[in-house]
Amino acid sequence: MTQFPTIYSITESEIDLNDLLAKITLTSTGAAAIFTGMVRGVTSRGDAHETEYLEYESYVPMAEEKMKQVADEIRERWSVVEGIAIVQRIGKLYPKTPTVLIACTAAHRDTGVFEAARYGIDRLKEIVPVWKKEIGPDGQEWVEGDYIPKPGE
Amino acid sequence: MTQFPTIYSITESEIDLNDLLAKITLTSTGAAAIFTGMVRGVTSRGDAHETEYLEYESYVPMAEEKMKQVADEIRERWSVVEGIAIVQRIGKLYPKTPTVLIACTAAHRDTGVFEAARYGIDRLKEIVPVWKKEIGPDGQEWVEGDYIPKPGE
Amino acid sequence: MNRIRLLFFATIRDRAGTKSLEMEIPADMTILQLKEKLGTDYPNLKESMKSVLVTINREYAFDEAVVPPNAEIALFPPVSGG
Amino acid sequence: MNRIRLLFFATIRDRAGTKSLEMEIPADMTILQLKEKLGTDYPNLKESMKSVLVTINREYAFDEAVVPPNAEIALFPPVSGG
Repeated sequence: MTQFPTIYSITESEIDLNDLLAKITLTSTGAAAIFTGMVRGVTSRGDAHETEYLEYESYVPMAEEKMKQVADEIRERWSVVEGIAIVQRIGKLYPKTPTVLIACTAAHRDTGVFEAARYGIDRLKEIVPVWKKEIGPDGQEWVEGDYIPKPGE
Repeated sequence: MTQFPTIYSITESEIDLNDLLAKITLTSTGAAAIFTGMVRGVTSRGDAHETEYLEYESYVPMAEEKMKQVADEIRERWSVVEGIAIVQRIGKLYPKTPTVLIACTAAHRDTGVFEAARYGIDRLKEIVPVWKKEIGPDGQEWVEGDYIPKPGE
Repeated sequence: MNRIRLLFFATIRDRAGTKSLEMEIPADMTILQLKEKLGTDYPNLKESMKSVLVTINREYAFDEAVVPPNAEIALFPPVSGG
Repeated sequence: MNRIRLLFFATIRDRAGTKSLEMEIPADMTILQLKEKLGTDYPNLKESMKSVLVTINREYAFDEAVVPPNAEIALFPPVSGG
């Protein structure tokens, strides 16, 4: 049986979508769903504001373990998923820069690959220890998360 | 008001995800959902078989008009979508090669961007005039579509 | 008579043995009549005309549509891109 | 007594004024007791201890858990990555 590739990392380098996609594409793969998040320079929802840049930090070894856990959870729920890539970029990141990527591949597009990627980004934002500070024209502020992990998470 | 970018093309060149994503990322963009399809070398579902390569052809000017129509349909249904890229690669394409990309960007991930990308690939496979011939160890065969467009599509 | 241009793709092109044709047709000819004529003139295409998709000037067209002058008519099987 | 290593992140680090600390604690100390001790020893942290997340050796831990010897304990606010 083919070993399905799982990539998970915290990085200070640019997120290369072409490279990551190639790494999780097997000869049996026909579809990939990829989510990326970027730094918004302008936010309109909620407290509308401008952002000069975000400063990301992480508890790196735990973050990578939790990314692995997110990948394991995806595989438990969508056994058709072949490759998984989960990458969070940290450091000083400016508007329009991709900061995070979740990609899942499968043989076909209609067996859960979109849902798997969606689940991945939702879980990353719940349990992977990464924080961002927002620097804007009015000063700097930590972005507040709101998820409290449950025992075993 | 910002003009939202819409990219649609039939191409014989490699699909560059990094480049396409950058082109549909605005300063208000915080999320992108991207779908890519690849050539499978091995197919297990249905009539299991191996593929040496696929030969894609297109009725190019109509295909680009229909891709534009898919983008318009996405914007009608998900007004939060900011940028849209729809690219179909044609020619002789080998296993593991990305052949098609649909990407949609928005300010946030929870307002339909995944559904918009999913809709885009489903519609492309219904109305955009592209065909593929499969070349395998047992000869060559056109892949049969099954969607019959309705008046006005 | 109207002059039209015909384009064939995929299986239809293989059976027609050509990518395109110029043709003179009566001014009031419908798509259904055009398909019947093609099935008669090109026996290889007869079977394909039952399930073929047709476009007039790059929009999907149906049996009752009348072919306009100088139309670009394409005939092809259901699409299979992606 | 147990020797442990404490790591602080984001707002908690800002308030603690340091990224990490080494500390000796009683062998049967729970997370709740550790948070109380930190709130007393570092008054800047007192308010944060109500909503802080705690991990023991890189797994989320809760008030009743006993801190094991040589533990790596991290304290941080709810995560906000992505």
